[in-house]
Amino acid sequence: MGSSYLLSLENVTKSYVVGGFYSRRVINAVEEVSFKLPQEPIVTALVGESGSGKTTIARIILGLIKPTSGKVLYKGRDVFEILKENSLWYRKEVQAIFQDPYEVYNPFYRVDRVLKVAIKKFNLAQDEREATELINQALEAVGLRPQDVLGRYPHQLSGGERQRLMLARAFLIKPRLIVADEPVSMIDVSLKAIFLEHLKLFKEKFGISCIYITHDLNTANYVADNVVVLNYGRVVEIGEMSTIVNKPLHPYTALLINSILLPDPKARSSARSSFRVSESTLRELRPRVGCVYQQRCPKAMDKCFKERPPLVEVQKDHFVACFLYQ
Amino acid sequence: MDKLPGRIAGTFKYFSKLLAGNKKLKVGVAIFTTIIVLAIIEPYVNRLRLGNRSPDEIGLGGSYEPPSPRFPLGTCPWGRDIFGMLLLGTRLTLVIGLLSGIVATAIAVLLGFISAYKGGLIDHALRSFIDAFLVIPTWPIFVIIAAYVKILGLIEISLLLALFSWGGAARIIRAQVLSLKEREFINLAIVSGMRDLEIIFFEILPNFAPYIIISLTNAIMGAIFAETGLRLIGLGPPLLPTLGYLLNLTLSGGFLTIRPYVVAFVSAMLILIFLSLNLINIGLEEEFNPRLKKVTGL
Amino acid sequence: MSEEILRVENLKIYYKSMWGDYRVVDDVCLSVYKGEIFGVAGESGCGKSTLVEGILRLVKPPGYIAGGRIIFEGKDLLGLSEEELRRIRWRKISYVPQGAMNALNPVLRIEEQMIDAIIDHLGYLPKEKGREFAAAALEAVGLPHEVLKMYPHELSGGMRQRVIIATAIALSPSLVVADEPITALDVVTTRTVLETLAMLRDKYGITVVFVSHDMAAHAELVDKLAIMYAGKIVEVGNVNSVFYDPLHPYTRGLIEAIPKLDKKTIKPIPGLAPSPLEWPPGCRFHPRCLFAIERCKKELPELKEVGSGRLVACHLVQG
Amino acid sequence: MHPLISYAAKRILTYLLTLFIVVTITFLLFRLIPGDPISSFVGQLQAQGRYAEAEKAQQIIEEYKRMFGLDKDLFSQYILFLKELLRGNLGPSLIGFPRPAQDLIMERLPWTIGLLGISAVIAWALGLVLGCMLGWKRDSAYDKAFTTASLVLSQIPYYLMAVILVLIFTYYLKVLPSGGAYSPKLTPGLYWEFIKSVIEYGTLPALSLIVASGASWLVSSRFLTVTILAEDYLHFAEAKGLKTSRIIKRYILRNALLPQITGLSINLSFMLGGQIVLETIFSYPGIGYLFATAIGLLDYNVINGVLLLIIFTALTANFILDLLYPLIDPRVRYHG
Repeated sequence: MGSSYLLSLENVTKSYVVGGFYSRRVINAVEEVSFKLPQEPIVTALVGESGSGKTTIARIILGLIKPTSGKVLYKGRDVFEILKENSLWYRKEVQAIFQDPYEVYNPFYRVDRVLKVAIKKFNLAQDEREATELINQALEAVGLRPQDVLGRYPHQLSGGERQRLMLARAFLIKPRLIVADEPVSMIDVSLKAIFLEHLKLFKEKFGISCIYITHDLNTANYVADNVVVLNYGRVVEIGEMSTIVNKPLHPYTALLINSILLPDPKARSSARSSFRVSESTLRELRPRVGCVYQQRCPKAMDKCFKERPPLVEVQKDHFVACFLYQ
Repeated sequence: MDKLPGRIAGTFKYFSKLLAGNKKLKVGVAIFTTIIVLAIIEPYVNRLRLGNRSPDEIGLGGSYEPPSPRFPLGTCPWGRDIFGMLLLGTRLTLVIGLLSGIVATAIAVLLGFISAYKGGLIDHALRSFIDAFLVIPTWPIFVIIAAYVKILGLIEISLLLALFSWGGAARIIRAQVLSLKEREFINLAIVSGMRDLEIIFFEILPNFAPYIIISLTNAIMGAIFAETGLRLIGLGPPLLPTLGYLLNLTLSGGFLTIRPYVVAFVSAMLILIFLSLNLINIGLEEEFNPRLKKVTGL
Repeated sequence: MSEEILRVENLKIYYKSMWGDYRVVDDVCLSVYKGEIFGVAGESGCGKSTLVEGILRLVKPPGYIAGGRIIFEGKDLLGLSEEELRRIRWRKISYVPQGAMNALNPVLRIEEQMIDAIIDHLGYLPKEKGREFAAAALEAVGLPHEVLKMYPHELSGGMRQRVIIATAIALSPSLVVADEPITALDVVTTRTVLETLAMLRDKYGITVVFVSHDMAAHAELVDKLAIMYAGKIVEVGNVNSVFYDPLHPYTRGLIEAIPKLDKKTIKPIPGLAPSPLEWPPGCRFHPRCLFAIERCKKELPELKEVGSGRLVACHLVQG
Repeated sequence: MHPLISYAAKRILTYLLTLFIVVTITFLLFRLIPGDPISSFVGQLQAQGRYAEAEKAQQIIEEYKRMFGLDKDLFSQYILFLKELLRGNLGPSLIGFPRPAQDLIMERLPWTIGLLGISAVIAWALGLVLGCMLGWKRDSAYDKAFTTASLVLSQIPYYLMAVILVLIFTYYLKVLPSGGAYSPKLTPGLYWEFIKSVIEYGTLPALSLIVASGASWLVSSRFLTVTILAEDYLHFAEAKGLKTSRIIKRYILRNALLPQITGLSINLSFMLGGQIVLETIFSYPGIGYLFATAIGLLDYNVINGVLLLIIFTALTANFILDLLYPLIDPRVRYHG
């Protein structure tokens, strides 16, 4: 069965039992999350603070953890079904770039291995010579010189080099979709820019879609076409990046955008005066009833403490979960 | 993937580099190797010295003979050759230690791996069992079994020791597998399409060698420790003159009064075995646990 | 111009290693004036954190201070005894460390960790009095006094960072040194912490030295900005002039590499940061510099004044 | 229900369940072991020339078996055993026949408690404090000397330590006695000369425990200290300009205490088992020595009694620590 969507999440929930010494309770790291990626190449940003469940979503899409309920469909088929039948095909189609560019390398092996394993597993080359050629091509494509990185152990490379090597790996595999979980949060400013440029290039040149996960709306705005805003495991707003940056609807999205630091000393005063955070509670517990954002929301109404607002389409392709817009 | 001979050579080079870098490891390996060599050449040395007679044969010499060229450490109350028995005891003690250490480590690796990798109910059951095993003093139970099951040979006592000493190692291995399992490179391996078994053998196991060696040395020490203790209270297989037996023999034979240095020699051999194994242990931990690195000082 | 509160002269901080000394901070000079927020920016490995640890003499072995002077309110900190130094720390200069998540002892209540510093500097005082002191400091950073009775793990990252800032100002020091106080914090929390730091100066007149790799945070907070590269300061100036008229090519690179909400172009800096074991000869930035001339490869440019309060170390900029 | 109560209830339940399982296992252990202790005991008596007639001996064996409850089936034996155990009755001993085993054990218990209790506490506290101090002064000459020595000492099994100490103090220096718990010339009582003698005779066994386990406490506590020294909160405490004494007391010792308390519970089970060898070496009249003697004479009830006592002590101590731990460590207390 074909589908008009590349990937769609339908009411995905992942709950964990957290065991304290004295008590146990269930929390939903991700709760009823639904969003869709179109077939055409696109970068979608998944934005949220720590505890928003964005990494959990990445892991569910990659098939690393199973959702408690709900479905993830890739080209119309359930991802966990595909993984059972033909996991290699799915792996070739959907790839990952992880946050920590050091942890992702097995310290026992030279860094080349991540490329070689990919070539071998996905049958990318017929023989050794072709493999070497592919590797060199991939490295050059991301601006690395083969002699600088090949044969090295992970600790001998800088964070930027290691993360670019991951880009080279993605280039090698040329998947249909890359799930990139905070890929630039641990590398330097000057290398961040290079990395982001490449993600854009992959989309334009090779038609690779990307789910870009971050807490930083600034870089998200730079690479992404669409954005999904998460708060405490729930989707609060979905829409086009430019629309949302210019006119955020959900108060939480507005707070995130207000929090962005502008690299412009002259814009300082205006930003400062418009920024207010109310912190009424000490321990930020995720609310079990009502809107997840009720505690910090300056516009919270009675209703917000009683019911979870559903995600509704307020304009074309612009969804928001807030009682202010129902 | 790398070719196998290359990998073995690489591993060898890796270990020699490791050895060169750590003083404790170097000293430990040196002492332990020397003791092993002693244990290996024991049959030849004793044959050379005593002909076809075993050093623990009763009536080899007179009772309480003083040291002489034939009996460098004198004889026991029953005329057995103490020097020869020291070498033989070292050999037997080491064999028991190694045998039971290897078996215990094998059990520990297997159970630790299954427990951590599979998780769930199996893990829960195994973990509770191991925890209870560590809290309950198992040594007296071991003593009772060893005392009542009289016909214990070398193999039997080693297996029995192994049965009682895999708990600690299993715990370490389980914890290590758990932490390795959470590492991001395992996720990358999964995303790269590697299978469960490939991941265990190519991603987890290579990072694991040091912990297996640490578990092994720990288990060896545990086994020798328990066996010697058992012999000291006069129990255990009477036909196996291990170092513990010899220590008991010299202590109960009154050597502390007449020739205390004989007791000192026997004790020293045991101490060297423990010390060298432990130096190897600490050295390895320092090299592989960055948090621990160099903090043991020295 | 107001009076100078801190002057660092030719400070050298090296790290001993098997392969020789890492020259992490190499001959750094800077001046901080009373009542200003002084920013230090640079990428990882440029030595900015080591520099501020050096200012408080908190460098741990194998690092050591190889030379220079740190003049604080007229006294050379490097010449003080341990006890004299202990008295100055916190009373005069406090420190907001990197990694706020772990800077508080997990097994002690916040109250105890705030009051102990007060007692060790002001002598014994009754429990109630100490608690009042601490509560006042917490209130100053916008935290309720209930926090006193809590343990660190009960607080969110941003709140811990503010508890630390509160502790830092409890004794009204004249200088607060903040080392990467916003790394690993969420956007919203970052904002709150920056607001709090700005308030220290605005409301209490405390001088702040603020170290961060995040140029946008500097744009948001500081008055004066120093850019570090490869163990040296390459540019100093008023924050507006640095952002609108960067003189050093590295500074320009840093600013152009930040994505902006309205502009969809960024320009990365080519190449990689060098290792402190072997800095490149000549200007340390020349291998990555698009404008490098022959002279840059041989001669290390001095930090020279090119206008009032404007310093730059580049052969291409004439004084 | 309050989380604390539900937690405690859960712990109590597991504790009781473990106890029950352990008691059952030890019971089975004894019944399933080959060999017949009564016959061999009577055989020993015969060898000494008593009950010379075989027929009479057989009669006596039957008599004893009834008395020990061995003539019934396994299950009834088990029920009987449990019933009597709950009443604190372990059954008659063979060594001290007809005295019950629990009397023999109670008679020896104070010696073990005194020896083990005092030396364990000294070793633990000394190791903790010295380890912290050395860690604080790490890389100094003191640290190098003491830590190296402790590293070596901690690896010497306590029984070898005992042998070495006896060699030195009893046979070379001839200053301390090494057998028994007090001078055989004295009758036990509460008078100075007797107490002095108890201390004198207890010094070497106590010292072997203190040196061996104290050294390993020292090494681990030094390691903890050095780890704590690298923590961010210590860096911050120093930046706060705290006095050194406060940093050591509130930031190092306080934090090192927690893992060392957990270590105590595992170590206790080890030390209890070790009592058997140690007391035997020193002929110290505690339960360990009693255990070794009873094993030699196949005295079931005594062996079983001592074993149960040791296991009970270890489990109970661990149980108490489990209950207390959340009160000591705030991180655990408030979690979840």
